[in-house]
Amino acid sequence: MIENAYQLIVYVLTLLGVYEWIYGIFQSFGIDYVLQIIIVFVEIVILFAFVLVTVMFLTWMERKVVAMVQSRYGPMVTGPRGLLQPVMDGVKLIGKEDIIPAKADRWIFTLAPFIVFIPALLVFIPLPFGKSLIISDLRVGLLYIIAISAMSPVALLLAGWASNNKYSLMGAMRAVAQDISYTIPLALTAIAVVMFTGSLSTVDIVNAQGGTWFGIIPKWFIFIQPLGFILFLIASIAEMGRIPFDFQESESELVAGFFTEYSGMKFAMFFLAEYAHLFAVSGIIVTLFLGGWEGPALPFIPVQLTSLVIFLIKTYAVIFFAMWLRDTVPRVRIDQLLNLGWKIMVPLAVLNLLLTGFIVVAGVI
Amino acid sequence: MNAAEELKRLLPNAVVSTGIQINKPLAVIRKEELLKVAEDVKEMGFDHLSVITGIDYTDRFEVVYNFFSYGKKQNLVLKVILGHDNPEIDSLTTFWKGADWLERETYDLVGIRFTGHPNLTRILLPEGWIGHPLRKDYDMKTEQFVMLGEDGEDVVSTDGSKLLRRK
Amino acid sequence: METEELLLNMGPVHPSTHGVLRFKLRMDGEIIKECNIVMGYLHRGTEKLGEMKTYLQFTPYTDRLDYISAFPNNYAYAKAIEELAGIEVPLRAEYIRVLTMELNRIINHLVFMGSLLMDLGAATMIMWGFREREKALQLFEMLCGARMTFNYIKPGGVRDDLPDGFIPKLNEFLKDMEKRIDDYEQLINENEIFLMRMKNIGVISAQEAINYGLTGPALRGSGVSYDIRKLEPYSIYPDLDFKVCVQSEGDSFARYMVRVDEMRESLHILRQVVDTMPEAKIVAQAKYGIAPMTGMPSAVSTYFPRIFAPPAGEVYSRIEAPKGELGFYIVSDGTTKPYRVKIRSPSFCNLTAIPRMVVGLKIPDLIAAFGTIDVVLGDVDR
Amino acid sequence: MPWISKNWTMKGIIKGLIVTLKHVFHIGGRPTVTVQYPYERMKLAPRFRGKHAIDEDACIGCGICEVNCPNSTITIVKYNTRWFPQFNLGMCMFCGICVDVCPMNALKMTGNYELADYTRESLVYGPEKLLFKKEANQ
Repeated sequence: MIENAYQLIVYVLTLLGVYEWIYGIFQSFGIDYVLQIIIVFVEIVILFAFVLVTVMFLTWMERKVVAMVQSRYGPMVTGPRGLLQPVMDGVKLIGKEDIIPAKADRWIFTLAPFIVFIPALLVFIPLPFGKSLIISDLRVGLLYIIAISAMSPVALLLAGWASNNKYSLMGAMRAVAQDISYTIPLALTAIAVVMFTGSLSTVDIVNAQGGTWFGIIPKWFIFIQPLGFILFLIASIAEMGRIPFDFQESESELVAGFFTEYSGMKFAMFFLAEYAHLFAVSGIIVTLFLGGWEGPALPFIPVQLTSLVIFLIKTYAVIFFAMWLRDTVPRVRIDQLLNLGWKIMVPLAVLNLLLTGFIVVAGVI
Repeated sequence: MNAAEELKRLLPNAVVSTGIQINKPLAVIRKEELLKVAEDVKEMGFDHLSVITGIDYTDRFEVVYNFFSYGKKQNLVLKVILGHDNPEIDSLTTFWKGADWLERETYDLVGIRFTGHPNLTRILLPEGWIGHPLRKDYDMKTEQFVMLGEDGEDVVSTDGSKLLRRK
Repeated sequence: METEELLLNMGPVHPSTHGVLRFKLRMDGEIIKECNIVMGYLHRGTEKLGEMKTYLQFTPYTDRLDYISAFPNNYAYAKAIEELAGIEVPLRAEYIRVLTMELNRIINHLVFMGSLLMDLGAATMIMWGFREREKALQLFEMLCGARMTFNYIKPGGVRDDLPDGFIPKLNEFLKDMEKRIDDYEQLINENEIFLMRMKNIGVISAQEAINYGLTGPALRGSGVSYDIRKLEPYSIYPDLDFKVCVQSEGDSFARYMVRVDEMRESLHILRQVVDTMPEAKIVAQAKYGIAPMTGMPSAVSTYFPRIFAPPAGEVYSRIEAPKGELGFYIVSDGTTKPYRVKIRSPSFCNLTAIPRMVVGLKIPDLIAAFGTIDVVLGDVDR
Repeated sequence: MPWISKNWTMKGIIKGLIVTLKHVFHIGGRPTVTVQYPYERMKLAPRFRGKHAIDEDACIGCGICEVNCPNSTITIVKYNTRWFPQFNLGMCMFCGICVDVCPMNALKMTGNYELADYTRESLVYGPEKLLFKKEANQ
């Protein structure tokens, strides 16, 4: 039984008939743990490459969706339908001068973009991209995800503070207030899901959603937990910091929020983190409520591949929704957002938890 | 009887003369009585102060107030004639809040001082600008440069040698 | 705990100040304690230029005051001179003038809606608005050869007659526009977030609005049924059937709704103008500046010499521009150049109320209130 | 929370989402309208006010355009024994007054609007760049 990506790599190598040979070489030197490290390293490289490509694709997709809504074409010149535009953007950003404001805190200012980026990458570790396509199936996977995403406000605060700019500081303050007030409903609704599965492991959650009722309706948690889904969706859009909840940037009020002073590669890091986060959060929504990679299996095609495709389709559907919403609604005001979070979302999440408790105890489903 | 004549009936001392300025009743009033006239004008229902214009006639200044009444749907033009040296006139900000910026603009561009104005500073030009541009004797030959000072406020000088782009 | 007031400089270069306006804000956290407006970054001395150019030469400069809606500027200046010199304008010219001005009102309100919603974070509307604006700009290009700075309405008439194929294209635009306004209203009018941001924000009562000298949609949003087109009818407005759009709440949303309604009303006016437009009697192209040589007034402009000096006098003439009351105070001393040109620009006077409106609100509210006042910095700074 | 009790359906937002979705799929006459500028161009109106052109035969070099230009864009210069206007397009605001006032109808404005350049000097367009012959043009 293949359980995670490590074992999958080993399995693929075995199929190719080279694993025994490579393993033999390493064993003859008595350093077979090095092979393990190398394979883990390969995994990380693949994940990193995947995230980078996804982020590039997402920036392109965002532009295209915005353009379609606005009766435009969007990027069309570089590459087919402008597909290479993100590459050009990257090249441009690398070529930009890296400006550090004279009165900024140099060290923290430089460090902040990396601190932003690392949690965005770490979130991917317990995320099941497909059957057995998971870096590590942590037993506390969901807790890990929520804990890691709760780290990002620290980095935003560092960035805002170190910039020594009033707009940056206000943006950072807003980001922190927002993240804290929305992590709570996020966690509470996630717990409601966990009450069904009895496990925090993401793989278990996905497996619990396999199969159908009456042969038609898939056993996704969205059908058991509609309120929970809506709350989680709203909370995660707020967590991602996208319109209608993009207070960290809110360009018409705070110029660019906490990354007002950043330029060049550091700016690109924030950008990267933002879109990686978007993908990760959408993936979590899919995992928790939309059945993850569960779906029809096709004959003759490895289940890993079909499940990956199904997962990506679902995730991109959620991402499309986020982009679509962004093009439709204006921004909420910061105090209204906090009111919404504390006065509506948290009580509703608790209510949801209570209802779920009744259902679980009654054993209806 | 138009509004200007009514005003003359109410305050015969304040109104110097009345007339018509292309469809609009015009009253020329004495500078000292402006506040009293303004009070009466406001009571007559002229609630909208359209515009304040300062005109430099090289020998005298004229300040023209255009009023409109939403209730009566009437116009009224008030004109005050000031001496050319040190032109000063009472501010109407207590009656019409909208007069605030219009008076500041008149002060800025024509150089008429409005006594009693809460914040009579330049509005379109930076503080420290030399001369009032809409005066006929304004020196248009001298170039003036605005630079950002140490404390973030504008600094005006006639010396442009410190500017980056200078031929 | 020791707290400190925050001094925040919004602008002169800021995404939502619509140009180069600077708010000096004294803030308590996110709440505005005091708002000072610093302007003049776009001051070009238009009034001084007016004193140095001849009457004809000054028309293109008026285009550059409120560059979003330049036709009303042209017209206000032309009307002032016509009143000063007692010039009769051909009827067809008046129809063309009203046509251009109402079309421009629609454009102005489109840009208003777009920029307001962009400031609120919904970037879609500005693109949709510009999509329709582009069609109108193409109409303007057909009409006078320029897209934003027209120099078309001149004292005594207009520069040129309507080109061939203009009316069918205009009709197409009008038909299209009706549907588009439905789209806009569906997109945003009932949007809960939008209502939350706009209702009860930047409230100003009718009494105060009048006292502060607000005009145009900003005043009509406070419930004062006032429109110079009705109160002091000019051009052919007395013959047209239209109503004054008024909302009573006086908040940002009321000001927004006034403008949306006005767009529909302008479409209504445009349809009437197209239907009742008098035919050109004199088809010969008597071009504007050549009038002294041909000596013949045309269908769209009266006889008007190249060197023109109106009689000495003073005039204050005002019109209802899309943003409010636009007035020109012109003093003539009988020479070819005006002695004094004073421009009463609606943006400048409407901006007066902003510091009063926003005290106690937050930065996002300042942006909403400022957006609904709808200023153009070219008009504020002149 | 009176607000949420009134608005919990989020009807307005859903309405907006429908309109934007209609635009995404071009339903009901909502096409893409962008013109890919350098590759395709819009048709200009015949009255478009772009770069000037001087009719070589008609121009008498009288200088009326020079006098009437609001921005002093025009100077009359000598070119091939005759006098013609020279335009400093860096100062021109394309108002068209010079065309209006020309007593000989010698000036016209073409549809050339791509006039960006690297130096101020190269924006001065002398008669050698602006002259045209009416016969040759027709």
